[in-house]
Amino acid sequence: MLTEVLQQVINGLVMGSTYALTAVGLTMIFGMMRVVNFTHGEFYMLGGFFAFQLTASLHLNYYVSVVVAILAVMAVGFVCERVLLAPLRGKSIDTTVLVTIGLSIFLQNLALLWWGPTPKSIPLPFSNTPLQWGPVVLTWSRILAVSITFGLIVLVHLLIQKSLLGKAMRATFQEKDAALLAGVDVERIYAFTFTLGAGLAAGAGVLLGSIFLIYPSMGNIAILKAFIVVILGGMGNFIGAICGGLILGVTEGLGAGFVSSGYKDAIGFVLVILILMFRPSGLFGKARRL
Amino acid sequence: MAERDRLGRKTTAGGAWATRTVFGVLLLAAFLVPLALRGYWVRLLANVFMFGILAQGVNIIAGYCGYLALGNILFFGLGAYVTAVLMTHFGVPFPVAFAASGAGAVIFSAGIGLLILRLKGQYFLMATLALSELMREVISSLDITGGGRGLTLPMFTGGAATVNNFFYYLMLLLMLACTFCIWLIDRSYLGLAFKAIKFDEDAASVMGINPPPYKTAAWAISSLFTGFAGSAFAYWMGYIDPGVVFEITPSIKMYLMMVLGGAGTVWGPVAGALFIELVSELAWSRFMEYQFLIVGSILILTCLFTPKGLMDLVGKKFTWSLFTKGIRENKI
Amino acid sequence: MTEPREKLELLTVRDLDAGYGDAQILWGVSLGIAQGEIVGLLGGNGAGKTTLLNIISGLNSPKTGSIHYLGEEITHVNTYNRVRSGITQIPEGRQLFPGLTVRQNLLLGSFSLADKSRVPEELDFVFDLFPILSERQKQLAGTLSGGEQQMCALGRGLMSNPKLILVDELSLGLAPVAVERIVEALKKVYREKSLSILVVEQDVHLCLELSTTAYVLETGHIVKQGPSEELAKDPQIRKSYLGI
Amino acid sequence: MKGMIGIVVIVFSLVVLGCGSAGAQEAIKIGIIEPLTGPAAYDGQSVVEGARLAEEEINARGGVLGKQIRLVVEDGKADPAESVNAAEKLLVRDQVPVIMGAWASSATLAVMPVMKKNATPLLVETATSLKVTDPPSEWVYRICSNSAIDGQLMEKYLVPTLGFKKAAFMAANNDFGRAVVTFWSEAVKKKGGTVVLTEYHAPGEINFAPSLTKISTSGADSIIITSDIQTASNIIKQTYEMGLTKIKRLVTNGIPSEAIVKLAGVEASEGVLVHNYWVPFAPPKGQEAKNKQFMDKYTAKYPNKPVDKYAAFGYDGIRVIAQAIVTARAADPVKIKEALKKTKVDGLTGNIQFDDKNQARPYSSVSRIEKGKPKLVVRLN
Repeated sequence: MLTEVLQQVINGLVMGSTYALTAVGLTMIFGMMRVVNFTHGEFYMLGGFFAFQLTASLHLNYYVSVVVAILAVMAVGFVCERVLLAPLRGKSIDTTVLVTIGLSIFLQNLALLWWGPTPKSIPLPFSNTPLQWGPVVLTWSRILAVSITFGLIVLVHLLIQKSLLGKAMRATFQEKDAALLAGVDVERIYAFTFTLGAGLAAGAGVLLGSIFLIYPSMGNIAILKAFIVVILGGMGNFIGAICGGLILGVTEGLGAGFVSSGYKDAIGFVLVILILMFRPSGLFGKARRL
Repeated sequence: MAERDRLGRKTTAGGAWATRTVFGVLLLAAFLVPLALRGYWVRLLANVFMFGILAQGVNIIAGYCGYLALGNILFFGLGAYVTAVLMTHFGVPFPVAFAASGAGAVIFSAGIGLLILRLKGQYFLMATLALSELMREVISSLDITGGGRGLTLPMFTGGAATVNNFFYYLMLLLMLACTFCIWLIDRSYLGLAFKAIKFDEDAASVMGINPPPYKTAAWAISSLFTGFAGSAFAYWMGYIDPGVVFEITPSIKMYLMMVLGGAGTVWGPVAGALFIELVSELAWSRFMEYQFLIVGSILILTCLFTPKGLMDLVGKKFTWSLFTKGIRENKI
Repeated sequence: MTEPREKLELLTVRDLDAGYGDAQILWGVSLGIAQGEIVGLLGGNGAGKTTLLNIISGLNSPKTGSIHYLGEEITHVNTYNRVRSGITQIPEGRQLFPGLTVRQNLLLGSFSLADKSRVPEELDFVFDLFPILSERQKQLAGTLSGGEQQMCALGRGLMSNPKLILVDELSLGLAPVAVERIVEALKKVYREKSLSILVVEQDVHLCLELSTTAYVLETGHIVKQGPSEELAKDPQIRKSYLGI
Repeated sequence: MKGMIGIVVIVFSLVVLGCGSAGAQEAIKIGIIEPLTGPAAYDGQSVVEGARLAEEEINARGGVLGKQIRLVVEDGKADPAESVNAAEKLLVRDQVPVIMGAWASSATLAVMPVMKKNATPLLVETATSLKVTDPPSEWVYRICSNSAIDGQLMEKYLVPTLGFKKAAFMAANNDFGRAVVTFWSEAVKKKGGTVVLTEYHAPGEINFAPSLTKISTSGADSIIITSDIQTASNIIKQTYEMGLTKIKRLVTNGIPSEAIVKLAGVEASEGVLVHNYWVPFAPPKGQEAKNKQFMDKYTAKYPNKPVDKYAAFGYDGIRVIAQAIVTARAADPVKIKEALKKTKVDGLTGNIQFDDKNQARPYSSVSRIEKGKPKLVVRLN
């Protein structure tokens, strides 16, 4: 019983950390730009497919592929932001939402045409035999995913906290007009934020794609989870997204293990509705009026 | 002789005679279609009308009130399941189940609406999305709904033509009822209140409007028609499962129709539904694989360039400034 | 409870404290508006004028203190119910519904009227007051000029047949001619409709000219109050506000 | 308003134009409804490709009743509403005397009433739901298997031969998954085995660690996996990663072994049992030559695509229909329906002849994946 709990918690933490990675990008874009980005799932999917293309077809080194795939998706994100979102800056939120939905449909079906509906698997450079530590089983790909996830999160955190660009980002987040007056090029900050967010989604896509499989509609479930995490942690809350991801991962694991796997996905949605109704700023945010 | 409605507007404009005639002819044509055309086309049009109802449903809550209820498909699924459960497990006749579906959708939306309609913008959108996913999960796991197995409804008695005609007229009448309802709202203080809420809730309350009941009313009306459509759909298809009636694609499609036809207008969403469904059927059947690419592109282009709907472009010269104007005036 | 007064008190504000989060904006503010009186509220930027106005109209809520209207406490009454009982705010920066037509904006003003049969009458009154609005009825409010927007906002406020109108920064960003035009209209309304008006204004000349009683608000405190004529002579006010 | 009416007029006239475009054709038309777009498109296309091979072959031999046959393919998207639309289109616009389809069970169930009302037969090629032939409809014939038949066939092998004494199920939460659980559970229980655990998953689920952890502590000696290709492969991959390789793993309902090996990896798929319908390496006895011919032709025509059971069922389906048209001596729906009852075809997917519920009994087998290659373990009939 105890080993089962332990194993379920570990399973949950592995899943949860990738949820967190996807959600961090989403929450950043939301907090900074007030854009609910439905394309996030497609950036996640593209990350997986680019990595697949690089490793399986071009036989590039796996780790190099991961980096190149992330950069490539960042480029896609940058173009999307400049062409589609920049003109709508300051316009109705509803419009931007619909545009990102349109873009998501577009990219998903483009991937379907390009790569076809059959799932793909990314060739890994190491053997994925289970590693047994006492009662707990893990694999190298999962350990790698968790470490890269936390590496990326720490990197982004440092970027935001320490760098000049990060300071400009925080200033824009807190008070856009003041930042403008202080000489911050807000447009550039927006473009950078969106690009970075896309890159984080792609990172999650590559890592989860290495554990599971890659297919054009893989972003659908990823974005639902990311939305749940973002709401749990509070929209725009960086630390909240990380904690929210881990919490969702673990509750799902334990819920599926000890309640019923039929209601596994329902747990997240119930949490979302409760949080939105009673604590709309998220579990970790200060209560504020929306 | 010009009459005036409650808001003091003229109900008949001077040059509206021709418009009225064309409109009457179209309506008459719509009623006569089943006499002239056979199964497939009648079915296709019935499907168009169904999407017309769904688009009008989001029009009330999103187009008029400005609340992006992205998970509105929830009421479609709910209506479908209320009908299916009542008809299969309790042997209830269709008309009763149909009424119950509408009532169920309204009760659910009003109850949940009081709780979540205080959320604004993207928060509300997330809540409706989460609700529709939650409903799908719950229905997939309940025994009475057959779980993921789905339900097979009692068959409609009668030949192929009778079935098609029945659902054609049912959907047509529902769509007309829904549009009539919106027409009434559009010319009343209720519609004015909805529009005021859409632009600014604080400003609306300075006008003496208490937003929550109005928003709840809007969502209830929206869910009523969406629920009816779901009920009719279930009986029409004869078999439903959670994947079919809670799918997200129609949810997005109905937004596309509303935006394309003109959000917050009386006939816009219906025109949008006609346009999207018929054009996709007639022109895109050759480019089957590309059809969702096209749907996505149209959604993006509409939002960017003609946020007030396609009608806004009719009769205007296509110039670049018109497009940039679209971006400037964006508000759906 | 209320101490006897010469004039019938319409609105009484007592000991209001208010603020956002840790920042306190109003400190123990009290003021009174009698029936048929124009009261002026003076103060510089950030003095807390708009906050006070929003508390009276119900858009913001105070931390402590009370508001009485027609002898009843309304401190916790919702904005829309205050509108129904006759308190109408003409918000700063006009705040029309830019996507609705002038006519629709005006009609929204009559939303709180229980008896909608009076609407045409009220509409005619507003059109009489501002004939330009009648010409522009079908135009979107967002396309009006600043002065016209202010007229529309004022007209919209009048549509609810109010007992008390709260006018926030009437002259802000308007040409002097337009201000004059609107002030004239306001005076006319005051004469014909016998209502009370609270004018919040940065333009001290205008404020003191229009009002009978005035209050001076500085960093959240009422620092002076009295008949407008007297305040206009007050040397301190002349110095700090009128620049004399 | 005027503009809107303009658009409505245009659209209506398009409708009218569209109606009049159906012309007369010499060939005998056979309608096909398959998912050509969406997640099931790959499999749907396989069916169509198999069907096209049969079409070519039959036409090369001179067609049927002296006429060529022509397949009219419509996209049903594996969606009930779309499939019904496709059926209506085929019946009304093309006036086809018989249809093959509609791939998914939900789509097929939705199409069935339409077929009945238009008095036209439907040949079901891949939909496995029990409801398709139970209660039977005189207009619906099925050449693929269903879970009741599979369960019955597996009874002899599951516990006695394969040793599934304490079985756990991991199944998709849909009609198909639940039906397999019902009938295969019976098969286990009838031979003295027990079902330790049943875990349903939502379509599209990717993370099975919670369910597998539960199974590993439940004492199950075997897992029976019922889902689509990617989900089943994912589960296999994760059983390996969780160190559950000592537990016997069986994948039901003809998921191709090559796909499992490719997606889950050679290591993870070692020892996995696969329940097959048509497979390239083990055709029914007596069909070896025919099978090779079919495989060669298919590979020549579609070089980049491995042959799968869907192609085989598509191929057999058209052969059955052609045979029935010959027996009926006319391309008439009612006559074809009657003829189908008597039709016998030695197909790649088994000896096809319909029982009193219009259900054929296709051939099936169990194989084991060893070093990435499937090895036949047992033929089931």
